[in-house]
Amino acid sequence: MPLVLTEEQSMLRDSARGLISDKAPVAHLRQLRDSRDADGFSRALWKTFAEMGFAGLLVPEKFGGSGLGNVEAGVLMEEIGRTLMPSPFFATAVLGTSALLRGGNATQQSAYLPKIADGSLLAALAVDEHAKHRPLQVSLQAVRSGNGFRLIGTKTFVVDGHIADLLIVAARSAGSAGERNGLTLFLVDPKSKGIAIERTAMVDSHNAARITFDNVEVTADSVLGEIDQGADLLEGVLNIGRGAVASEMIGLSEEVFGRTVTYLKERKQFGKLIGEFQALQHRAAQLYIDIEITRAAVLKALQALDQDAGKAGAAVAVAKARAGTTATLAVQEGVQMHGGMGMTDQFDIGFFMKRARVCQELFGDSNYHADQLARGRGY
Amino acid sequence: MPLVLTEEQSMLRDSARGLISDKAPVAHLRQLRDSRDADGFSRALWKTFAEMGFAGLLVPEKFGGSGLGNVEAGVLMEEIGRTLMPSPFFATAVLGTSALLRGGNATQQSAYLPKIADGSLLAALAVDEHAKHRPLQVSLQAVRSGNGFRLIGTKTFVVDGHIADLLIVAARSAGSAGERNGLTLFLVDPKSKGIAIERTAMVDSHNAARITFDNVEVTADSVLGEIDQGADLLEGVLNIGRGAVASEMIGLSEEVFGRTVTYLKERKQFGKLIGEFQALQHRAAQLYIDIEITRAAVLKALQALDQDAGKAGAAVAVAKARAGTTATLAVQEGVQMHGGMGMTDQFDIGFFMKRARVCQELFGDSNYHADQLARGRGY
Amino acid sequence: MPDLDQFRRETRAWLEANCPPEMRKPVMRDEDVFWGGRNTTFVSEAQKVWFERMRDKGWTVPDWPKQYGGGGLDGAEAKVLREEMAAIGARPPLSSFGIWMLGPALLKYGTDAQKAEHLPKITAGLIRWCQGYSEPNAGSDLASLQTRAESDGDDFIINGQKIWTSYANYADWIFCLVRTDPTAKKHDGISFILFDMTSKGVSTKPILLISGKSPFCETFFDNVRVPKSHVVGTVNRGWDVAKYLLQHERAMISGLGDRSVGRPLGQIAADSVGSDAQGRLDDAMLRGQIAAFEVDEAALACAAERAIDLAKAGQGHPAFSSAMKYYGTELNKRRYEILMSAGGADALEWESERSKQGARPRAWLRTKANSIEGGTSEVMLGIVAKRILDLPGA
Amino acid sequence: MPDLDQFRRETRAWLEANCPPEMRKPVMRDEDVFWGGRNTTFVSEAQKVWFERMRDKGWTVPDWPKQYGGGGLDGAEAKVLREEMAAIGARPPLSSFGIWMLGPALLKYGTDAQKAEHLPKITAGLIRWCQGYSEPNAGSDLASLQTRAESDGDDFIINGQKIWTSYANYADWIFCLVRTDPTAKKHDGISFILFDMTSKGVSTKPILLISGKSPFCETFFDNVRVPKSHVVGTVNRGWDVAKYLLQHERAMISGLGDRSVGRPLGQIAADSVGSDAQGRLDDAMLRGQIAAFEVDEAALACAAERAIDLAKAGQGHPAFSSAMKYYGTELNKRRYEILMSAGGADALEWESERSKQGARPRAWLRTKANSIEGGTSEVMLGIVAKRILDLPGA
Repeated sequence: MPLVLTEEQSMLRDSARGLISDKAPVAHLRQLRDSRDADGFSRALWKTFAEMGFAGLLVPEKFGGSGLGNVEAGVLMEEIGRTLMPSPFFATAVLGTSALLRGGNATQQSAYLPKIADGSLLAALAVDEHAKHRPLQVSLQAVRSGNGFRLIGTKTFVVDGHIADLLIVAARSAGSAGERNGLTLFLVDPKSKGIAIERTAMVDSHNAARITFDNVEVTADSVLGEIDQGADLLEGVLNIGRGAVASEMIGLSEEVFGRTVTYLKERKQFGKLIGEFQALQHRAAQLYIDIEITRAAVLKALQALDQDAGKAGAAVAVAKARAGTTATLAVQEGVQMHGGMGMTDQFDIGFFMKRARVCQELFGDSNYHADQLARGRGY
Repeated sequence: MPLVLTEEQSMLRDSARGLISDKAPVAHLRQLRDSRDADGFSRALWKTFAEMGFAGLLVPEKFGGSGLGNVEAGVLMEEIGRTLMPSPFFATAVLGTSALLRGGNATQQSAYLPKIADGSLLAALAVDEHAKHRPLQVSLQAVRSGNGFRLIGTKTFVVDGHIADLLIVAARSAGSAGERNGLTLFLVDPKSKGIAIERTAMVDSHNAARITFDNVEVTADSVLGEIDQGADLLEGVLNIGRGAVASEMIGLSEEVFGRTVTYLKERKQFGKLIGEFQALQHRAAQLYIDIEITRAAVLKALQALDQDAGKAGAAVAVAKARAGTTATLAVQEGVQMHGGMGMTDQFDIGFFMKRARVCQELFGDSNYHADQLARGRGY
Repeated sequence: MPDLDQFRRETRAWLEANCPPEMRKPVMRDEDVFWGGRNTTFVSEAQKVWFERMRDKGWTVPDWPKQYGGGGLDGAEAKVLREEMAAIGARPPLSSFGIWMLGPALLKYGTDAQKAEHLPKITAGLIRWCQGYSEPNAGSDLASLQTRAESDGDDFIINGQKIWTSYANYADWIFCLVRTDPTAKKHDGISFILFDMTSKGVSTKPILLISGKSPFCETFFDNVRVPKSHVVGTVNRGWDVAKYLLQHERAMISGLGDRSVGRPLGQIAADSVGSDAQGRLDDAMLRGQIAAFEVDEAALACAAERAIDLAKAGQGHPAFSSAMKYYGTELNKRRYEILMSAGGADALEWESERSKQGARPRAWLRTKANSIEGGTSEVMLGIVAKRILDLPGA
Repeated sequence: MPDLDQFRRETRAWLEANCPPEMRKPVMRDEDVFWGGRNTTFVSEAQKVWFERMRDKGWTVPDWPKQYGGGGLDGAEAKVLREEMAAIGARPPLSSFGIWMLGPALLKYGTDAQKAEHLPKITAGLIRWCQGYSEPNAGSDLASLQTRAESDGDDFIINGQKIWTSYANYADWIFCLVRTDPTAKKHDGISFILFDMTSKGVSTKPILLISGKSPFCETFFDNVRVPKSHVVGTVNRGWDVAKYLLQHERAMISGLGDRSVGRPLGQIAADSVGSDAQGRLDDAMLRGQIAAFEVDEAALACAAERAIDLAKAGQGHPAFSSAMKYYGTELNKRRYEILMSAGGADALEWESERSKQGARPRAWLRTKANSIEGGTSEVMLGIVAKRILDLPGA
């Protein structure tokens, strides 16, 4: 498959870019932050997303969705990355949909997927429990209780956790932290008794929550996929999420880079445009090359996910690792080349730096994914 | 103690520089290489070194030496690094002397130290057995045999191994590879039965050998230090050696850098001196800063060795790690900035690149010493 | 050096007896730093006691002359005092741009009257100073500044705008670069002048940074009247003073990393990442990055020590502070990138009590200014290329 | 694409049937590369058979027109052939600067007569070419070249010196940049001309490199007479041809890393460094460096694939080959630094049988030229800054 967008994908990009740059420029995030918005995103805009078929982008047509794939989701994420738009797209349209599609039975799929597609249901995936992303370290307990389970433990860094209508929770039903066997995913109503959700204000002003499960009762029907055998399902969903985050970082990197190059062509010091200074030219060229190479790796990963998500692990690791280092470099150079102005809250560039940090951490940072690649290659 | 050379040390530097730049410029190494010299160094020059008190620099005055310290040895090594002079100074005057001083009994010291000081005895320290430097991994066996031992095994990367009159061999008399306990150092006559010495031609045209010990009989008198308790002695001698190699790398780095800056001021391309290009200016400035910082770390380590070699481990690790990365950067930038000419054998710059690679590897590379620092700091 | 040994023993004993235990803990919050000034208050009795005892000994600025309230120590003694303070973790009793920047410039360029007027108030923490250097269009290219001072009898009338004035909203006085001859060439025609921030026509506006804090201000001068006697050095030769002062600023900024003494980074990281069976950090990649960082950090500390010793020996290069400023600030940025990586998701929280109101990410974002303020990294490299390496056209 | 699937099946079957087992092993020695030319010999029967079979199929250059001995494959088919050859590890049957560089330039700028004369001899491996571009004072600044060609009736008389002429001592013909109008501006007045290396007045002198090998020569022209009909493109417009050809050269050099396919670097390292109980490389720092490298290497392979696809889709930027050349060569240098580190003391041996006559350190040293030859990394970054980013004054 050629490593370029098809005509349809390019059209999707253009329409998404039109909508997002119009309705949700960086000022949109700034406004939500400054007003301390309770939701942290715009419900009206999410409705528009649903109407345009974006909320159900990955949902099959029979459930009222657009039936598109990970490359198209990546196109959307990239545009989201350009303006840092806070949106349930990642947690609901990408993670929630993928989890249900890959692990859900017919009942579960028909109960939730149409609602995701029409924008009426928001989802959140709860995996991490510690500072660093280590999915096999899950130790939130799922204790058998009658026909169902009781969930006991705490999740952190749950994107959209405080606005979700449906929680997808990775729990340990057997084995111990670190083991592949014994993981189970559960569909949980966030209003269940025993659940306490604390929204955590994050450096990037995007949504995240810490959720405590105090003997939360769930039925056997709420199991997503196979009991104790959830590791593969979880890994598949995480890889899809990693591809999406990598796409967001590409959009973010390109936008920061574009703004920086523009600034290099405008700002004068020592009687010259600062873009005339060769040292900055070379650094800008290096960053451009870095972004282009990462873009190729990300597109490769998205195509691999569409082809066979089970075999896409290495391509995803490469993409997420590269996207993390590229975005970090892009925002560092962006702030430095903007000089003092780049340090002010009034300039948008700091928002990109903050978001890049969170994206780097989300579902494994560059170190994590380089390590995964090494393990996969047997060294 | 101020981190600057004393007046005496500066005078020592000046006299060493005078001698070495006069008698052993890079052309000296080139000539030895091209003539495939059997010794790989100049015995005449070593005699001069002895006459000037350099061979016995670390040897106490009562044994006919100069009674100086590691800072002074570093001064010499730095000058050696500037011209890449092949010399027994490192293996004999630094390693051999230090091993005898720190581990030798009165008989051993008076047998060997005067000969080292007068230039009539050359020594070599045999430690490594594998591709990477891992001193505790020593597994050359010292099997008890009557009152003495039999040595069985192979050593590699023995600097000056093929010209030495005295081998100092690290062997395992107890325990197994990796253990601290059970190491013993032996003084061995290279002409002993069962020893096979293969000179290995190295990338840097300096001396090294691979030595096989096939049931070599040694007496109990040949033990240097305590039986089984040689790890501390070995580590102390290695640290002194590391400080010396770091000094050589500083001299090498400064020399390459100096030659490169000179070239930047001479070579024209695009109608300008290439030193006018800002991108090269910034890289040159970064390299200058890197060298200066490393120089301070190396001097600190040498002073620490003189103060209390047993406590100098961390300072030495920092110095050797930094010297390795600095020299690597210096030779890489040197070749790149010299363009095609830097790639030719006719230009000296390649000799520096080759020697830097060997120094990086000698007694632990930058990775090894960063790892040591981390272990020492408990993480 | 028996005298120095005795000085060390006495100093150690005095510090032990006089430094309150609370003042031996690392500074964790902005309020823990005592800046002095007209409107200052102490946050604790311990802070007050420690400051007053050190002030009375002249040790707010140990190496300034005693006649100005300094300690009159020589370089070796001052080093001993620093070492002994570090040994017990004693906090600096007073932080002050008067000490770090203006003071050295006044000692070199000020008149006797200026020294007598200003230095004692600095050592005693009575007046808090700020620095009026950068302007919106004069950042890296500082010498293109436009704030003008027009002669009016014995006074100058100052109009213009400064930016990045540290804590201007808390400062009592400002040392300021102004253009006194608009017809002169760029670096000429600039003067270095002092005035009271309560002067009519001075106003400040804090700048909100990406860290969510406002340590800097925009500062506006609208017909501010200042006596000509407040010029330091020669009128129109203020650039000399400015350059001299910038070297001190750079030396100070390069030492930023030293402030956060305490546990090695690798041990801090172990708190969040955990350790493996051999006691090594349970993230081998991160461990490697930390170890490489600590090698460089240790080497930088050696270089800082050596820079002082070289200067004492008369072998220092005057532009070397630019080299140290470059390396120190880049290293400090790297330190905080590693801290953020080590902290993972926990280090992304911005407001919670748990995260001490996002102390770590805010500090991380603050470090991004290190390589901009006081001369950008690019300017520092240019200075090294030109003044030390003598590269053509640099 | 059912046709392409069929083509793949047929290709696989043909390769399986026709590629000798010896030709499916990685190239380990210089002699294993077959360069063709008048004086060439095959080092093995397998090499000969493989070359002849591929030549007869037109697959020494699969995507050139059949009339010139090429395979006439379209882009998609050529990609399939590459993939299927890679799948069995098949060696290239013929390596040639005629294929990589001159051919594309001739196809675009050559006359029908020139194509008919030269291309079939390239595809059939009959003539080995070398490139006369750089001169001692025209390295990065190639357009300042001074070798002159003076008109003499129907001929040019060529005088001057070239440097870095790859394998000039083995080459049959040269494609060469010469100055045909010394009065024109720098980039004008240059012509691109072809001539036989056995012409009277041509001499070569190998340059000994730091790797101890001599893949390059100095090449001297002393009144060499060349018919004017040997100019490719327009006289005095040779810079256009040169630039076009350089793009191909850069694209080729950027792919250098691909040649050393086979085991991941981490596994190679494990040979000398060993593995721990969990199967991880027993040098955590080195392992981290290798993993980071392999991430970048995998990403570069994606970018190379995408560059071809973008070009096919008409979306490629003509200067992008400079970006790839920069990154590919820097990465290849990094690869060999890691290989040297992994090899430790073993990789320092220069002559022994054990070390295959120092194969690794010699290859390592050779890579240092990657970022110089075909346009330095600095020149590549300048091209990106100017032509892609449109930065002022670049």
